Amino acid sequence: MGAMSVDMSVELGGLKLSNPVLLASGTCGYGLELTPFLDLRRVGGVVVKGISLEPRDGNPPPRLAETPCGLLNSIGLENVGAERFLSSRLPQLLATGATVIVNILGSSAEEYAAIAARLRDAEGISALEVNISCPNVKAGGVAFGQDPRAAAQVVEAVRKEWGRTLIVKLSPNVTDVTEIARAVEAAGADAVSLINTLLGMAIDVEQRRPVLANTFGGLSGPAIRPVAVRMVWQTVRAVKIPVIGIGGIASARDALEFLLAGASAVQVGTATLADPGAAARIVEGIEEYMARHSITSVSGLAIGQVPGRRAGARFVWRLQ
Amino acid sequence: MGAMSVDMSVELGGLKLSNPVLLASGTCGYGLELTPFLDLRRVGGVVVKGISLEPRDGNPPPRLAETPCGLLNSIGLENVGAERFLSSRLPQLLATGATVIVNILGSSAEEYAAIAARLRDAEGISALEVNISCPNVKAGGVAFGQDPRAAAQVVEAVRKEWGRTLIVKLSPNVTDVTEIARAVEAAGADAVSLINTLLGMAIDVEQRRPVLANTFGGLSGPAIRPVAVRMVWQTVRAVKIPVIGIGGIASARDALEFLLAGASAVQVGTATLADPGAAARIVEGIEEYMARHSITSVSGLAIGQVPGRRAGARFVWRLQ
Amino acid sequence: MGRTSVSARVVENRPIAPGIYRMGIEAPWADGLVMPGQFCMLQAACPGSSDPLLKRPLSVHDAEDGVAWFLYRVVGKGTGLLARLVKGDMVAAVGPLGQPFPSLAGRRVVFVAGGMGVAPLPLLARRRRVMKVLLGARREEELAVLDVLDLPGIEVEIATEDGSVGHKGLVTDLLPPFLEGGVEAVFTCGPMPMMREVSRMCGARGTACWASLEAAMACGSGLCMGCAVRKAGGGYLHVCSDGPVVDAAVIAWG
Amino acid sequence: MGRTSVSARVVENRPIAPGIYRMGIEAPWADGLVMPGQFCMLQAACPGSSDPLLKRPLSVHDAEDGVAWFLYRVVGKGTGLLARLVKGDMVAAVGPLGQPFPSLAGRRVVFVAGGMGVAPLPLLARRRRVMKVLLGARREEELAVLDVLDLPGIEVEIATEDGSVGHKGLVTDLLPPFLEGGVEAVFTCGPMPMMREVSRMCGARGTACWASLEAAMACGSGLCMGCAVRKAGGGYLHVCSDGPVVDAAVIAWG
Ligand SMILES: Cc1cc2nc3c(=O)[nH]c(=O)nc-3n(C[C@H](O)[C@H](O)[C@H](O)COP(=O)(O)OP(=O)(O)OC[C@H]3O[C@@H](n4cnc5c(N)ncnc54)[C@H](O)[C@@H]3O)c2cc1C
Ligand SMILES: Cc1cc2nc3c(=O)[nH]c(=O)nc-3n(C[C@H](O)[C@H](O)[C@H](O)COP(=O)(O)OP(=O)(O)OC[C@H]3O[C@@H](n4cnc5c(N)ncnc54)[C@H](O)[C@@H]3O)c2cc1C
Ligand SMILES: Cc1cc2nc3c(=O)[nH]c(=O)nc-3n(C[C@H](O)[C@H](O)[C@H](O)COP(=O)(O)O)c2cc1C
Ligand SMILES: Cc1cc2nc3c(=O)[nH]c(=O)nc-3n(C[C@H](O)[C@H](O)[C@H](O)COP(=O)(O)O)c2cc1C
Ligand code: FES
Ligand code: FES
Repeated sequence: MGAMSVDMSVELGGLKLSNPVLLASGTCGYGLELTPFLDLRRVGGVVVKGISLEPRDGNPPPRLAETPCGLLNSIGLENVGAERFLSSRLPQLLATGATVIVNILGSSAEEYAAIAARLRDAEGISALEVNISCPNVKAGGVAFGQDPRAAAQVVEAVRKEWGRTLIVKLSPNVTDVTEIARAVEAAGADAVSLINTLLGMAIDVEQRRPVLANTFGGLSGPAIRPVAVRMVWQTVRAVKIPVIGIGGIASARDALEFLLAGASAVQVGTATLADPGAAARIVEGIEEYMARHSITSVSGLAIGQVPGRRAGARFVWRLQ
Repeated sequence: MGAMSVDMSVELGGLKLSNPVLLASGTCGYGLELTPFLDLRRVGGVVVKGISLEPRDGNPPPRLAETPCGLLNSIGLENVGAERFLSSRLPQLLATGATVIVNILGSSAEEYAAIAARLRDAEGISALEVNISCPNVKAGGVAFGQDPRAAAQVVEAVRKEWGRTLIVKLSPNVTDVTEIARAVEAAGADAVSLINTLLGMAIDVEQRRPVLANTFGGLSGPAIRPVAVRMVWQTVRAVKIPVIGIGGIASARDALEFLLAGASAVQVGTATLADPGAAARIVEGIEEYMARHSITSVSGLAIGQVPGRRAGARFVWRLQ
Repeated sequence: MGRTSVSARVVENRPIAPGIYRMGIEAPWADGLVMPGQFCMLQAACPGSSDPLLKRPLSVHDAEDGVAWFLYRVVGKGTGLLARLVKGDMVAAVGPLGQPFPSLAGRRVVFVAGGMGVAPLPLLARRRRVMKVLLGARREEELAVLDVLDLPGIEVEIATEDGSVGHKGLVTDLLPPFLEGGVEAVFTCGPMPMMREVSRMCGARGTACWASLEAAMACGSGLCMGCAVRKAGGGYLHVCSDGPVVDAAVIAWG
Repeated sequence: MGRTSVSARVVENRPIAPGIYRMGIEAPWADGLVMPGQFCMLQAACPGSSDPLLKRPLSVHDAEDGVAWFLYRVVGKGTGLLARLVKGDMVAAVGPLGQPFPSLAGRRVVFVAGGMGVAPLPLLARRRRVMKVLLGARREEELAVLDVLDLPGIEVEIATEDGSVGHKGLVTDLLPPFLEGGVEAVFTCGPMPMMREVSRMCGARGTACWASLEAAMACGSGLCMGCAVRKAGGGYLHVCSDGPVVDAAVIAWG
């Protein structure tokens, strides 16, 4: 860091973070697995693996396939369930001094609300991140995140049970992500985070079958970064609540793309799998960049003053 | 090639091709630029750069940005217009012996129909590929390809003017690509091709502005292949017309992912930019694979018998 | 546990048989902290490139004098880029990771290996008591690695499918005498069908069996839950953190 | 035009100044077919990896005895990976591409260069008549490349912004005497602001001016229309196929 001191703290819908770099859900386990490599107090916060009311086994293997600059996963939301998370994982994680955000999932609005209610009484959870990329069993399996009304219903249900910071994590597998962002903003979200994974698949041409047992998987990693930056740019210009940028961030430069696009914070996902210390490097690199560009606070990074909020999808005019 | 002889020919909605490997629109110029590197008779066909009724200048530079395993472009549909294409480009291209498919674009259904009518009288055009990723000026700039009704209107209008093979090229920037595919099938398309580019953007963090003058660009290349394979897999299972797979194909292995997913043919795009001879290598590699796996015809490549046509988007159950 | 994520210098990397390389990297943990059966996630450093994206798991082959050794077959792009490294190049390494072979002090152990399953043997032989190695291969050429294996005082019995060397047949044909002779545990590492059969044979005799599993991995550190293998009683275990070496009885071998 | 897409062997690749390399590759077209000002698209072969995805344009620096030479500055990942190549490694190369400097038989030409704009000079000097090179740099260190430039019989006049060598100021300060002295054409290669000024000065005197342009490129072969530069009369030209060397008068210098 230069001689200049930079203020890395950010505020996200009532939640103060020491810096804007969070660990993304599903790529940092329950946080503890990372402690040999990373002091969890050096990142802004840890978003733990998606938790459901009951434990889930997850999908059969194979669950992973590497693709060019990307990773397909179909973990299938394996998790220890709310009870075991609260009794055995959370206390240890809090003991590290980490800021804890819990990613939650369900298959009905009621189930989401029930988890929020169960987590409410636990001390030390700073925020919930509601993963609405899950299939809505009542609506025949289409993800909540692909339908603005279903998304809003989940958020309203959780909002009733949860007074602290409420982040909603958006799916990129939609025609217009700003439509969903506006719907969850209206339903009471304090912030939105995006993007979750792009739906993809890979085929093993020698075995002549899909690589993943689940056929489809979620694509993450540097490959998806241009799509994520675009969606964050559009969403920042479509809602008033803070936006957390996610997707293919592996270096400070990558994180800065999102912060310059107007994101208030970022999450590092797949990069942590490839290099468990990635997030700490990114924090340092952002500090160094800010000092070099004489930018004293993270909120000063966004390009220009974000103008009047317009719907993002309409920007697209002439490609190719 | 092995001792076994393989039948590489395919039929696409009435059009016979010598092999299933086409050159994708916008990445092979008007075909002629490639002749120093590639005998155009060695590929199944050449899909020329998108042609509009009038010439178009395209977008201001910068128009290109490389991203991890991907390319963002915002060429802005620059093209010489239908007249000059017919008078100066087409005759030379036909002289090479290539099978010619013309990609067309417009900003209203009427404009699409007018180009089809203009091209109808030209001899030697084997098929039209209708690019519906263009903004619909009448509907406020949302792309035709993002709305099943607008897409169907374009296809109906073109169908009236064009009796030969009609391919519709689908945009991946939608919640459910099979919905659009079914709409254009019902409107009279002979085949669909997918995917066009994913909407993305990149930011130059040192200059602190979007890299592309147009802010947004279309993402192509290996990065998008998992998304493309998934959409092709879903679409093959949702429509009865042939599906042409496109997206990140750089090797025979990559092309085979699409053919195994059920595509009847493939297009090679960005790979030709990186290596002008890519498509010929891919044709050879597919032949070699077929011989090795004792598969005698391209139509025998698809995994399993494609079962009863179901809507694809519902397959997705539990990711991550 | 001493696991680290570092950029390490290559001290040697050379082909020892067609498509098989032996590589040594500087590793501060090599002298004591690593246990036999553990692995590292490795990647050839390629500045600025993110393809390949993830590190690849390789068993620790041997470890001494501050150098960790790996024995690997070139399979695809990750191992292909490792094979291009020369002395002095850098490799990104996370490790040592995972659960090792158990320490059965004083016990008589047979190691049943197939193909690259021999990789963890030298370190195992150095740190644990192995009385015998049973090694299976399809052809003689696959045995080339044996020449470089440093297995002091350990006898190797061989089975080849074509009978070119040793017993003609499967390596598992060699196991019954040992099971009958009262060996106290069997360790196994190799292809799944082989390990399944070893596990079945041990189970039938009530002999303890430890298998070193393989699964596609992203992190190798318990972060992603990607490396699932089905458990006998239902549910999954994670090869990178519950294994790679597991009690064979807990696995649903399928 | 003899353009080819091949995998070529590196015959030499070494740093000649901090961050600047000179690389020779085997090229059958090097002896006659290539013209000064043309370029190649180059990429370090990295089997199986598609990051970086595209080749990078580099001017042909010199060409003789079946070897094409390039002089390049390490800027990012594409040039960074080129810099790691050693003799015998393979490089993927497409070329020679683009429009060369015109052949003005017998004419007196001044070449105005900034920074890496000197790259095409040796081949130009070998094949065309250049009477004088005016070279601009910010600091003395940037002139290190001069030591390896083989420019038989051509005088070089230097301007540095800090005055450490030659004229203190901009390289364009050195041009007026030549324009007034009736030079018949000016060739220029370097940063856009410099070329814009050279073009303006030539335009004002009616002297022919040819500029070697730069633009981000994907294909280098006229396939993608990505390398657009605005024309004076509206519309765009494509640097890779209409250039890189263009009549400076046709450009909207902006
Ligand atoms: C715990 C463990 C220890 C191992 N130890 C050794 C060893 O000592 N020596 C050795 O030669 N090999 C070992 N392997 C296998 C080795 O990891 C793979 O051969 C390697 O990952 C192939 O990578 P690639 O990029 O070259 O091949 P690709 O086929 O291009 O790899 C594509 C993807 O598949 C995965 N993959 C491919 N083959 C395997 C495999 N057999 N097991 C797990 N993932 C695979 C890769 O990790 C990668 O994500 C071990 C595997 C595990 C899980
Ligand atoms: C016709 C032509 C001839 C050239 N000749 C030379 C030469 O002889 N010597 C030399 O040192 N450089 C030359 N350049 C510039 C050289 O192409 C770039 O420095 C190089 O592409 C940078 O790639 P990178 O991956 O190292 O950098 P990165 O910054 O990582 O590249 C990212 C992207 O930006 C593009 N890019 C970056 N800088 C430039 C640039 N200045 N011009 C065009 N595209 C750029 C790259 O091609 C790539 O697509 C030439 C450029 C052109 C167009
Ligand atoms: C293995 C894996 C598991 C994931 N699990 C979850 C999850 O449980 N909940 C969730 O909201 N997102 C999950 N994600 C998505 C990531 O949090 C992140 O949104 C996505 O990977 C894009 O970021 P990246 O490119 O940095 O990885 C998972 C991603 C991966 C790779
Ligand atoms: C530079 C460029 C220009 C393109 N122009 C067109 C076009 O004019 N019409 C069209 O339908 N698609 C166009 N495309 C999309 C490609 O045809 C193809 O659908 C897409 O790039 C995905 O394939 P790829 O990953 O193999 O490139 C263009 C793509 C690129 C990279
Ligand atoms: S590989 Fe990530 S948990 Fe095992
Ligand atoms: S770089 Fe593709 S047309 Fe010029």
